[in-house]
Parts: sequence; C-alpha cells; structure tokens
Amino acid sequence: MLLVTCPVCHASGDETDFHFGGQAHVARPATSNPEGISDEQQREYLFTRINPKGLHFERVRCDRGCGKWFHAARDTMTMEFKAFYGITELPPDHVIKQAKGAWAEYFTMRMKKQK
Amino acid sequence: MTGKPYRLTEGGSRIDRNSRMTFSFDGRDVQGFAGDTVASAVLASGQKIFGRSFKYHRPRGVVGLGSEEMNALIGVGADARHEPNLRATQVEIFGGMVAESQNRWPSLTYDMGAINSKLSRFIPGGFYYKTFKWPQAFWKHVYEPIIRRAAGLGRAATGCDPDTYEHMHLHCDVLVAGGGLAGILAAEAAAKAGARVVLIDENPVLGGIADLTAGMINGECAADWLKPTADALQMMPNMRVLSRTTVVGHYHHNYLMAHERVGDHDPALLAAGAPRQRKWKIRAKRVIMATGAIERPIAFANNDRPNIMLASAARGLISRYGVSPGTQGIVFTNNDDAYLTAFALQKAGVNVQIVDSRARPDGDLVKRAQEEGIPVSLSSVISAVAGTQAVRAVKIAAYRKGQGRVITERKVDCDFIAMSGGWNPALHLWAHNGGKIRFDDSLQSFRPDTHPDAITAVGAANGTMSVAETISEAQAAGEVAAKSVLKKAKAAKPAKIEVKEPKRGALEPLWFAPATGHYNEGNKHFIDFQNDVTVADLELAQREGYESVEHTKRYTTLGMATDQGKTSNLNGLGVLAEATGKTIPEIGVTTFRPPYTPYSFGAIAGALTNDLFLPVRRTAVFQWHTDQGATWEPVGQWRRAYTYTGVGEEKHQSITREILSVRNKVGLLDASTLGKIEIKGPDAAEFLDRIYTNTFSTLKVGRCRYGLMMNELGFLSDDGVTVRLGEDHFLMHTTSGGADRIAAWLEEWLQTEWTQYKVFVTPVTEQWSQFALAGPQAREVLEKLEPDFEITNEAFPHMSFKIGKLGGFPVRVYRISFSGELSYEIAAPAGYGLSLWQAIMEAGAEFGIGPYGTEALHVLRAEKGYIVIGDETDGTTTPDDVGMAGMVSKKKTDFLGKRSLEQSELKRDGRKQLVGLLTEEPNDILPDGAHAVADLKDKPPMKMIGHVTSSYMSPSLGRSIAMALIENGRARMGETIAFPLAGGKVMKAKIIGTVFYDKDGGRINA
Amino acid sequence: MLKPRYSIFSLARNAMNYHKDWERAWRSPSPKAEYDAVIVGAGGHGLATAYYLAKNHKMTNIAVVEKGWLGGGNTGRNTTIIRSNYLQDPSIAIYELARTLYEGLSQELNYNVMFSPRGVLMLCQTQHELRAFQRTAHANRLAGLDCRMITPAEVKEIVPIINDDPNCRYPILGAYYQPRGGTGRHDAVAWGYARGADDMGVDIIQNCEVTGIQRDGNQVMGLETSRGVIKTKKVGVVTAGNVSTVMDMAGVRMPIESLCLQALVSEPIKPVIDCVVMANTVHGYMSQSDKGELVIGGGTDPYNNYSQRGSFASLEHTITALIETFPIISRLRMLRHWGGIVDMTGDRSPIIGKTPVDGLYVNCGWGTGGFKAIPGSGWVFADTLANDRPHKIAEAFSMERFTEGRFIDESVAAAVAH
Amino acid sequence: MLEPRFESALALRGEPTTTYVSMREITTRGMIDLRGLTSDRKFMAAAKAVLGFDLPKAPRTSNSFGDVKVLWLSPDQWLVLCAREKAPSLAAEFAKATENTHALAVDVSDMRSIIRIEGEGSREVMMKGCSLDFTDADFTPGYVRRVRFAEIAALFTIVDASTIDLYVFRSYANYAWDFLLKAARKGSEVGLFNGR
Repeated sequence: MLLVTCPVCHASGDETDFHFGGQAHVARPATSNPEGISDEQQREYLFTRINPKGLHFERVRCDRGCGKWFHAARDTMTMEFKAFYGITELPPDHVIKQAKGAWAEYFTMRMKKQK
Repeated sequence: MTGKPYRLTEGGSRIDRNSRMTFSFDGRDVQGFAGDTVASAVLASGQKIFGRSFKYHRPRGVVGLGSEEMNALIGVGADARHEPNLRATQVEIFGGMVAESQNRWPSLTYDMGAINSKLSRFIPGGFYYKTFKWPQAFWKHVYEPIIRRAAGLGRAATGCDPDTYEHMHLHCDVLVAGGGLAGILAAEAAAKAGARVVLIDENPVLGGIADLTAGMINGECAADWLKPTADALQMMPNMRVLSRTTVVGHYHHNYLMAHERVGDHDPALLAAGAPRQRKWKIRAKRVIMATGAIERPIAFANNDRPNIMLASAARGLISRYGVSPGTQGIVFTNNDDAYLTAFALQKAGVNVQIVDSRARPDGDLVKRAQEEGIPVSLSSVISAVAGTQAVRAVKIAAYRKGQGRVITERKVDCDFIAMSGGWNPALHLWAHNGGKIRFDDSLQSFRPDTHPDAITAVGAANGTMSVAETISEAQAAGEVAAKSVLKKAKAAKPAKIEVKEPKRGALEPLWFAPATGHYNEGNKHFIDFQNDVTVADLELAQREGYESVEHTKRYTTLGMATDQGKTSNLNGLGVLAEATGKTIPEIGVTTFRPPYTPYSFGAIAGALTNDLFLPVRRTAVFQWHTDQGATWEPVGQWRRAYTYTGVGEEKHQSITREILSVRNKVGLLDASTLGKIEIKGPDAAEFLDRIYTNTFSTLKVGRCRYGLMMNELGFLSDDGVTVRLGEDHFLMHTTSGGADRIAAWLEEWLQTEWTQYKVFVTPVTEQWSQFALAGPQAREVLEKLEPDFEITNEAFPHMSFKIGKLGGFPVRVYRISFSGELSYEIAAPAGYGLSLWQAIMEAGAEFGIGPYGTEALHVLRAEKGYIVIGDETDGTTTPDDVGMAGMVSKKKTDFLGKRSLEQSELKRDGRKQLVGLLTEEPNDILPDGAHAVADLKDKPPMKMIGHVTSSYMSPSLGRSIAMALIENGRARMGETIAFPLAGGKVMKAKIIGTVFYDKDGGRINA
Repeated sequence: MLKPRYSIFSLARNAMNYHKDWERAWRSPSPKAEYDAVIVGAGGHGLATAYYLAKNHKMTNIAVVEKGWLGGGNTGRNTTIIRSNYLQDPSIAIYELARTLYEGLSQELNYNVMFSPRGVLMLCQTQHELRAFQRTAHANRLAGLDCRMITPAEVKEIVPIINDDPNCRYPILGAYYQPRGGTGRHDAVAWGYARGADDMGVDIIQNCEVTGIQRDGNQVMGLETSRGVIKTKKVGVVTAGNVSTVMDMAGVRMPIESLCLQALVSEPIKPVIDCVVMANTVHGYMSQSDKGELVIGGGTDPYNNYSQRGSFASLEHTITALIETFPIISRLRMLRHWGGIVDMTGDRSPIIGKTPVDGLYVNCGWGTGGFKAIPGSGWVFADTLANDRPHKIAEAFSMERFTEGRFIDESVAAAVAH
Repeated sequence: MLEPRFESALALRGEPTTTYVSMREITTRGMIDLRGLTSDRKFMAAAKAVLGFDLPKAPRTSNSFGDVKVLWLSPDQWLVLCAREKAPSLAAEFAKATENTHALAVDVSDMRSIIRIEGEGSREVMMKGCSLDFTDADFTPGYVRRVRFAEIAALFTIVDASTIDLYVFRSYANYAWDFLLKAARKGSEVGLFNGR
C-alpha cells in the first residue's frame, strides 16, 4: 500500500485514495497538429510506453481528495517516490539527473526544445 | 510426579489451578486449567499423538511451543464455526470447546492412510512427476482423486460464517513487533522519549521467552524483572499494546498488517458483540522488529516420533503449564541453550540425560550440568529411536563431524526427547519487503542485514542472543527510533541494569545425525515434518538436477507446509550445503512471503461481507419500486427496476404490459441513474466540440442535442443528450454506468491536455430525481401536473426543455425520448423525488399510466433502432459501424478519437455494420449473441459473419425483432442469413434497416 | 529418447537401491561460443519454444539462457488455469491449440504435468455479463469448441459450495462452462519441457543474464551475457515482464507495461471444489490444488511494478469477492501470497512474431493469461523462428496491429458498462 | 395545488440503540457547490460580497459566519453550507454576483446525505472505515476532508472532539448507515481513544 502525497493539496494518503494514470509526459499529437499525423506517431502516442525497471514517471490523480492530477517520479523496483510535481511541470532537476535510458533521452530532448 | 502423570504438582506461570475447565478432543473429555493450551492440556492428560503427517500419515505429536508448531494441527469448533489446521500450541482452551485431530481415518491411533508409510520406499520426493501418466484419462479419473482425498489437512467449515470481522487503521511513530525482552524495552524507550508507540505480540501475555532464558537481571530472573515494566507499558498514554495479535506482513512504505484474535479464546466476548478477529492496517514511521528466534530441530533417524520436541518447548511446558512431557528424558543438542531444559526437567523430578554432538563444549552451563550430576554424553548423537506411537527408547552413538554412518550404539530407555539444533532469528518481517539478510557463522543461521525502509531489528531477531546485549540494543533502538521521528524527544534517563548470565560455549552445526546404515537407505531423517520431506528427498532432488534452492523446494515441497518452513528451511539448506560441498549462503534462500503465520480470509475481508459486500446505490424511489414487486437489474452499482411483476404475472407478461402502456397510453420510468454533469465556462462549447464527435457550439440555448463520444482509439464510449442552459453553460447527460467515468474523463482532459480552457465541470447526478413520462397521453398527464409554462407542441417542441414549476415542485423538464413516443423527462431535487413520482402516478391514473422498467425500455428503444452503448457497441465499435457516421463532424479539426478513425483497420471495407433483422418465422426470437455464418455447414467450424446485439419479441409489432453487427451489413439489405443454434436448429433472418417502428418519427413529434 | 523413461516400473526398480541411480533431469552446461538460435528466458514459453524448435524443426544446436532458475518467473507463480473459450478467432486458435497439446503433454514429455481437465466455469452475475458470455458461447460453438452455457442449478451441482442465494449482491444467472478446461502443475510444465529439450541436446543455461544484444547493421549477431558473449543470428526474446528491458537492448521500444499480478493460496484442506470458478464481475477466481490448497487469483495493481510484491488492497477485494461467492472459505486461512510481473499490451493480447530487427523475434504480452498458452505459444513461435515468417496462427498477433488499429480485445464483451 | 413532500435518504432508518456512538441524519442543511479560481480577484470579491467573509484558501479548512459555513474541497471548489430553504436563493445570489467572471454555483442540497456521528468513539469508528489518522493534531474542529470511506467516496468535517459529520452521496446513504451500524456495534469497541 503506497503512501502518496498530492503536491496540490499536500495531503498524504494510501494509494487507494488516488488514481494512477499511466506514463507521464505522453504528448497528444492531435492537439498541436491535427493534420498529418502518421500511423506510427499515433501508435507511439496510444501504445508505446517507457517501461523501465527503476526510475519511472507517471500521472496520478488525487482521486478522493482535491481531484487534481499531478505527476510522480517512482522507482518501480523499490516503489520509492523520488518526487511529486505539477501536472504541467517537469520533474525537479536532481530527479531528472537520475533518469536513465528512454527517460534520460526524453528529458534531454525536452530541455533542448525549451532552449 | 502426581497421580495425573504429566501434570506437575506445582509451577505453571500461565495457568490458574483454581479454575478448571473441560473441553473435548476427538470426542474425549479433557480436563485443563484456565490458561492451558490444547497442547498442554492434552499432553497433561497423557495423550501424545495429535495428528497424522501429510504424506506418510505417520503419527505425530507436539514439537513446538507456539506459532512454529508444524505437527500438532487441530480443528476447533463445530459446523459453520469449524476452523481447521490450528496449532494446538496456540489454541487457548475454554469450557465446552470442541477440538479434533486431523488427516486420519478412522482414528488417530489406527489410520488407514498409514499404508503410505509402508510404501514410502516407492514414493520419494517428486515421485508423482514420474508416474500416473498412463492411460491418459486415468490421471483425472483415478490417480488424482485418490491423491486429493489423501492430501489436504483439516476440513472446511460448513455454511456461512456466523461471526463478524473488522478492520482498524492505525498510525504510529514506532511500531514494535514482538513483546519479549527486546520488544518491551525498545517500546519503553521509544515511548519514554515521547513517541506514539504500538507494541504487538502474538501471545496472550507479554514477555516472550524471557521465562526460558538463563540471565539474571538486577538479581531477579529475567521474567520477574520484566513483568513490572511490561505492566507499566499498558498504562502509558502514548502506548498501545496489542496482545493475541500477530504482525503478519510488512509492505511498502512501512505499511503493516496485524491480525488480532479478539474472541477466539472466549465465546462470551463474541456473544457480547465483539468481532471474532480484527485486522489492523498500520502505517508506522519506524518499525522495530523484536520477533525473537525459533529453535531448530535436529535431523536424526525417526526424529518425528510423538514426544520428540524442541528443547524450548519441553522447558516451556514445565515452566508455563506445569506439564512434563514424560518421566525419562533425553536432551539432544549441539549448543548450550538446551542444557537449561535439562536443568528444568531435573528440577521437576524428571530423569534426564544430555546427548551433545560437540567434543569439547566449554560453556558455563555445561560445567553446571556436570556439577548437578546430569549425565552428559559428548561427541554423541541419537542414532535411532524405538517406538512408533510414542518414544520408547533411543540409541546413542559416538560421533565425529562429517561421519556418514555410526558403528557402535548403546540403547537407553526414555519416553521423550528434547532436541535443539540452535536458533534461527525470526526475520520473516525483515525479508517481506526487500530487506537483505546475511549468514552468521556463530549462529549458523541468517540474520538481518540492510533494509530500504525505516526498520531496525533487535534482540534474538537480530541474532543477538545475550541478555545484556539485547537490553542495550533494544533501549538504544527505541530511543533512536523516537528521536528520528520527533521534533524534540524527551531525554529519558537510562535505568541502571545489571545482568548476570552464563558464558556460552560455541554452537557446532549438526545438520544431520548419522544412523546405522546410510541416511538414504530407508532411515527417515525428517527435515520438513509436516510435508514429510527427508534428508534423502533433498539429496535426490540435487542428484536429479533440481539444484537451485527454489527447484529443491518445489520438487520436494520443503518449507511449503503451513509453517512455511519456520523449523525446516535452514536445516534443509544445511543438508544441501553438506551434500554439495557449497556454503549455505552459496545455496541461497527461498523468498520469505507474507503472512508470517496464516490468518483467516474473514479477517482479510473485514466488515465488507454479506449486505456490505459492494454498495447498492438507491434512487429516491427505490422503496416504492420494491413495494411494487420490482425485480432488479444491477447497472454499475445501481439497482434499477427491471420490470414490475404483478400477482399471477410472469416476467415476460409484465414486460409486454409495460411496453404496451407506453405505446398506447402512458408510462413512467425512473431514469434518475442517468449521469448529469454541469459544464460551465467561456470555453465550454469549444470543449464539448472536442469531447463529442458531433458539434455542440452550434446548439441553441434552450435546446437539447444527442451526442456521441469516442475514446482516443476511435471507438464509441458513451452517448447521451446534452442541453444548453446558457451561452456558456451546459448540462450533459451520460449513461448510468458512464456517469462517474465520463465526469473523470472530462476533468482529465481539462487538467492534463487543454489546460488553457476556462471550464468548470460539476457532476450533479445525485441532486436530481429524473423520470421519463412517455406515451401518446404524456402531454395530458403533464397538463394535470400544473406546469407554470406552456407545453403545447409549438411552445415546447421535441428536443427542447423548460425550467419552471409543476405545482409546488421546482423542476427541469426535457422533451427527449428514448422510447420513440412523445416523452418528457421530468427532473426535480432528489428530496422531492418520491412525492413527485407519486404525484405523476396519481395524475396519470385516469389515463391508465403504469411504471415501466429497464427491460421494457430496451424493447421500446430497439423497436426504434436506438443503440445502447455496451449492447450494440462493445468497445471496438466505431460510429460508422452503427450507422452513425453522419454524427461524426467533418468540419471540426480535432476531437477525441478523430485521428484513430484513419487507421486502416477502422476504415477498411467489410467491417461489421449494424442492421435490423426479421426472422423468417415471426415467433422465432434470435438468441442474444447468436452468430450468423457465411455458408451453412452440417458441423463446425463455420465462418462467422457477425452476431446479434439485441433481440426481443416486439409487442408493438407483434413479432420478433433483432439488431446485429454483420460484415458489410448495409450492403446486404434484403439478404437472408442463417444463424445455426445449439442443438442443430437454424434460424434464418432477413436483413433490413434498424428502425422497426414509426419510421417517420411522427409519434415523437406529436 | 536417450534418457531412461519415467514410469511406475522405473520407480519400483530405483526403489530397490533407494533411488540412488536416477539421472539428472537436465544438464547444467556452459555456454558454447555460438548457436543456431538462442532463446532468452527459460520460462514455460521459452522452454516450449526450444523443445519444438528441436522436435518439430530439428534445430538442436540451440540454447535457452535464463538470468535466474528455469521456470522461476510467471510460470512458477500463476494459478495454472487452462482454458480456450475466448471470443476472438485468433485467441481461440492459439489457446485451443495449447489446450489440445496439454491433453497429451504428460505422455509427450514422459513427465507428469498433471493436466487435469476438471472444467472451468465463468460465472454470469449480471444481465450484461450473461449476454456477453452467450455471444462467446455461440462463437465458440461455431468454431468447434466443446463449451456451453449452464443454468444456476447446474452451477450449484458442479460447485456445491457456491453461494446460490438469489438475493445476494450479484446473484448467479448462469455460467459459461468449458468441461475440458482445467488446471496443470505449473512447475512440472517447465521441468518437463526442460528435460525434453535437454534430452534432444538443447543447452539450458541458468544464471546467465543477457546484458546486451549485438547487431551488425539491422542483423542480430549475438548476445552479451553475464557468462560471456554468445554468437547467434537468431534470438527469440520470451521474457514476459522483463521484455521491455531486454528489447531496449536492441533499441526496440515495446507497447508494453509491466504490472504486478497477485495470487495466493490457503492452507491445505480436504477437497471442497473440483473445478475452476472465475467470477469476473466481482474479480476473483479459485480452484483447489491436489495438495488441498485453494489457489486464488485476482486483478493487477494499477501501476508499473517490477518488485514482485503487490499492494494488499487488491488482495482484499479478491478475497472479499470470493467469500461472497464461496461463504465457507471465511474461516480458512491465507498461507502465502506473492506477485508476478505481467507484461500488458494495449489490447491485453500477446505479441508473437518478427521485430524491426532482422533475426530478432519476440513472444510476449501474455499478461495475466500466459500459462494456459504455453504449448501453443511455443509451437507457433518455434515455427516462426525456424522459418523466419509468422506461423499462420501467429499472424494476427504481430506488433503491426497497433499501427493499423487491428486489435484483439478480449475484454470487449464486458468492456463498457451500460 | 401539488405540494412537494421532502423525504431524506435515511428517512426510514430510526436512531440506532445498538451502537456505541450515536448516529443521526442531518436533513436541514442546504449545500451549494461553488467553483471559481482563487487567483481571480473578481470572483473572490464576489464570493465575499455574498458570504460576508472570505472563502477558505488553505486546504482542508473551513470558514463560517452565522449560519453559513464554507468547506474547502479543492483549489477551485468549495461546498457552501446553509439552511436548506435558503440554498436556492443563495445559489442565485452567487450566480448573479459572479455573472461577469468565470464561476459556477450549483444548488446540490439533495446530492449528499449527512450523518452526524457523536460520542467518544466517533473517531475510532471513522478509523474502521478509512485510512486517515483521526488522532492527528490537524484534526481539530473545522477540519474538512474528502476520503474513501468503506470503499465509497465521502467527505467529513470535525465538529468537535467527539463529533463528526459524514457526507456521502445520497444513493450510498443506506450503505454507509449499515456500515456504521456494524462498525460501531456495542462490544466491538477498540478503546483507541479512551483518554489516550
């Protein structure tokens, strides 16, 4: 029974008071560019998932609390939460630094975009 | 010794000799004292056999003192209250208790199953993998049934459990698991520092095995010194002590499960309303594991005979229950600790001698034995045991480490054996959630190492066997734990504690005591008593290549019995290590899994059983429906009236009646369960355009529009009518099952994708009772309800709504229809729901109004070809599949699911399309889900081309109708297709459009 | 067979000298420098693949590499249910092939896998569920499966301990029954295939973890392992919950999420239930092992998890549901509970076939239902590997289906509540 | 003329005698679901104008003046409590006052049922149904929180040391009531808070 803390209302509670929404930071292509989305892009968006053994980033809703969605960084081996952060935000830098493999690639790419 | 041979005249810290009680064991009345366990009382009565073993059905007696017991498993209670497989060493007796032994037939002393013991040579570990293969059918019909009957231990209860269970949540700074010396002192230290502490112990009284240790504390024996401290704990305001409670599991983030046996020991408590058992769900900031240690048996020939027990158990029987296992005892050991048992026995007047496998033990206790004149045979082992139903004698042989077989033996008469192969720290909790463990040579056992969570091990659980070290370790741990969680901990002054304890000599591992003839030549050296796993079985597994410790475990079933290897796993590893020349750490351990000891499913479920198993959601009219004889249809957690069956009426008759009253007169449906969501904001219209396949920004204020929703895969997920209350204000209706799902769905998109939208979403489903007043005479009924608004067809046309009053009722009335008739859905605040419903029924009485249920509704809508999400769609159905491509906007650039409709599979030809069906024989009703085939064959397999989604006898048309999803259906109009049914019958049906009734929709707009 | 056969006679013969002469069930070889094909993952699916590669395709210079002990993953953790009464044609095809192979597997492998066709009941507890299973029943009958709908009375007859109170929360409206479904002994399936494959010369290399996949351009060249480099031009990845991690080594990202599925057993008791009962509305299923333990499974936890330790919340739901369904279990006790890491695809159906990398094949996504498929899965995957093209039955399970929207969704029948 | 008759969800359930806490339904309370952005000055001012006091901004707190009380539900959602008969007009006032800004006020007086749990064991009984720590220092009068209680969505407020108001959706009221009857059954006391 994971112990989760909502970064919006700062309430801590059992995982059963929250709703888990799968991988974080999955962009919906149609929102930015409804035309010219390839079948491959659509598959990536709908099905292809980063599925790491170790640090993972996911979406969570404060389901029984304030009702707001947020992000969590969690180790899928130890279940330790490394950070909770806003639904429109990126993880804290020190957590991004710990990201490996596909997640590391993703964040480097995001950083480039921002600059 | 007294006349009653095994109950000593004095002693027994747990029993109250002034309160006698009688219970029955296998139908025989047994006398005991308050505080006795079934084990102590039955042993006191002279009976040694408690059960039969799992595979060989060998007679077995008590081995342990508590939850580690693996042999003396009994069933307690009658009929629906029967509970099997309880450990006799844990079950506290009470007057009138009914207990029985298990896994024997016809009786304990004469058991047919014992034939297996004779055949044992032919059924080594894993034998069943090698045989029972021919002939094929025999496994299921012959071999397996025999095996199943022979296996299994006790029997299940009969009927529903009459007792109750509950859960209790608890949060604390420090949880201390185990109430022995270490646990009590750790808890005291933490509590004195100001922490909120919970101390949990599985026994009825605190103290652990302090009463069995040698140490003297401040001049008193450990137990006496400890008692006042233990009593004081109960009084501390920031301390909670749970007895008869076992911490059964340690889970992520220091979440612990504890199982309290509230009323098992005292029926009076149950009668007074107490739950039988309570499960504690505890979130602890820190955990201190003080779970003690479990003594190891020794593997010697026939070491499973009744009255061969652990040294600590023999000691405990005497000091706690004033019961001696016998009159002539042998203590067989490889360590100093068991010498204490010899002293206790001698003090109790029992003849005892010691067999010690070690050559030169040099501990204080060994010296004391010599001083007290107890015969000690060094460098010796027990090489044989005489007696089947009870120990009669043993053979003692000289022994050198690593010796394969013994040469010379001498016989010694005795009637019990107390054995000790050393102690294993009870580190199960440590390992449940990923704690690392390491092997300790001095213990010849594993002890806690590192752990990812905030948990500390102290005392014997940590491998610390000395009293003095345990005390300092425990107090330090308690204080550190408190400090780590408190902003400022109180400074507690350490009390002065002086400990005198004997110097211990080293333990020497003895994994296997040789016998005449090799271990693997018929001698049974048991490792796992309950599962009848012997040394020979373990070596066989190795020889056959089942080398991984997990393979050995699974192949031989070592450690898979109800004690989960508490007394057998390490001995097994020791044997494997010697057999393979590896070290025990190289062999490795199997995974420790919760629970520490088994606990009841009832306690796991808690209060949520019977009427509380899953909530039933009720509308405001629920009781009225019930009184009118409604039968129910579960929809999500709701219960909706399926049909109102009158006296002398069959369901199909009442359904027909309800349908016809809507078609010909007027009917009333409780539609309160439909989802209702208020959506408001400057971007509300644009937001809805993203959610629905069709357009809502063009909807006029005051009007209603039917909408379709897809998920992102392009498949239909929900539908319903949404009305525009104001320029930026909408009320969305969803399906009953979809209400919560869709509300969450809207929030998700607003919060996570279109965060720029200014839109508020507030679900209001439960605020409103909503009733569909439907039928040609609906308007007349509405008129009688004193509307304060115009209701003529012109003023109040189809797909519009009014907000106003019906008499004194504040209402919203929507002119929408799911029945194809003139229909008004009238919504009023739920508190007025029942009286509005009754008012409508009264107003409609003169028009012959009747209530109708969900089944009638389904037939009505099917006659009109309206789809039901979940019937006509199944999660892989697109709008075009159900002929609603027209409702998918071509103009809108983006809405949910739009892009997926472009995937090749979703737009390919030959997809299944929704069509209407008329069976050739009007009275034939196609079964739900029946499949049509491309070409009819006399037997399967046949190529299927689609299936029936809805099928009914239509009273309005006086014939059967159906809808189906058929490959290329819309191109097959007029074609007749075949549905081969079970039993060879074939139904043929003609494909037509989906609208069967009132095709031009005149009635809706009337 | 080179190995001496197992039988009642060999058992008796060996008893004469106290079973000292039994041979190893499988060798413990060191990896060779090169193989014609290497299977990654010695679970049931991987071992079956190796067995049929050797048996059906005469490829015996092959190896199975396993980071732990063979059969140690989900093969040794599941609730051993075997059935084939699925809704979608591709599913029916592969699960029925598997079930048929199971029927003769003990004889085929000369190892008693204890396949026990004791029958599988899927309860119908709502009108919606009843209709859904009726649809499945019609489809299965026309596909030639021996299955049928049965009445509440028949259910009670087959499962006397079931709660047949018509007023309970979800009264039993009927059940979908596959008499030839049942259970098997999960370890024995892995061990039997291992012994059989080993007997034909397949190297089963345990404690050998794959750390890298070597490529030359787009062609697989070999594996880097904890026991050195192994050259091979054909690699079949069959690593269930760990498939994403292994495929990442070849730069292939999978449509997979790894979740924790939990199971538990009760203490052994005398027989109370002689078939498998699945209650899908309330989420719980139960059977009784030959040892007497009630074997119980439930749902998956809602978040990615590689720890093989699940959350207690889902166990509570499962057990509450089963007490409602079988009231007598209330006073029985949970002996042990554990978790397995299941690989879930977007449509909950497996992926079998080729990958964007030449010589790299994958068989994964069995999610919560893999055990029942082991023989069929091994059969078609071996054929796919041997011939470098998908076996007829495997075609529908290609990864491309996610690009085309061609899903194989078994949950559809109960997908949408209404 | 047709006269509406109000009937609460638990109207047919009597006050229990078998429990170690007292339980009764509160039926006189009106409720308004108010949505708006804390960052929106116009909205906050408008709300204050209607209420006569500020909306609570701190999570899980409540403000009140006279017979009107406001519970914080979320950063952009509040539940306004008032006399049941006053709710429609108050809701209208909010609607009017927030006309020119982004807000939503809905009269939801019939959407939830309120069960008042009173007695020394009230917190203990709550802890039989939900995982929160009712001994926590924050759980003082005025504390409000949404939780999962006995598997259903609920909302509670701490009224005083031994009194709790439990809000559940109307359709679940009987289920919650039945759960409480079982959890608070005499003889099942845990004694967690007897002077501790």
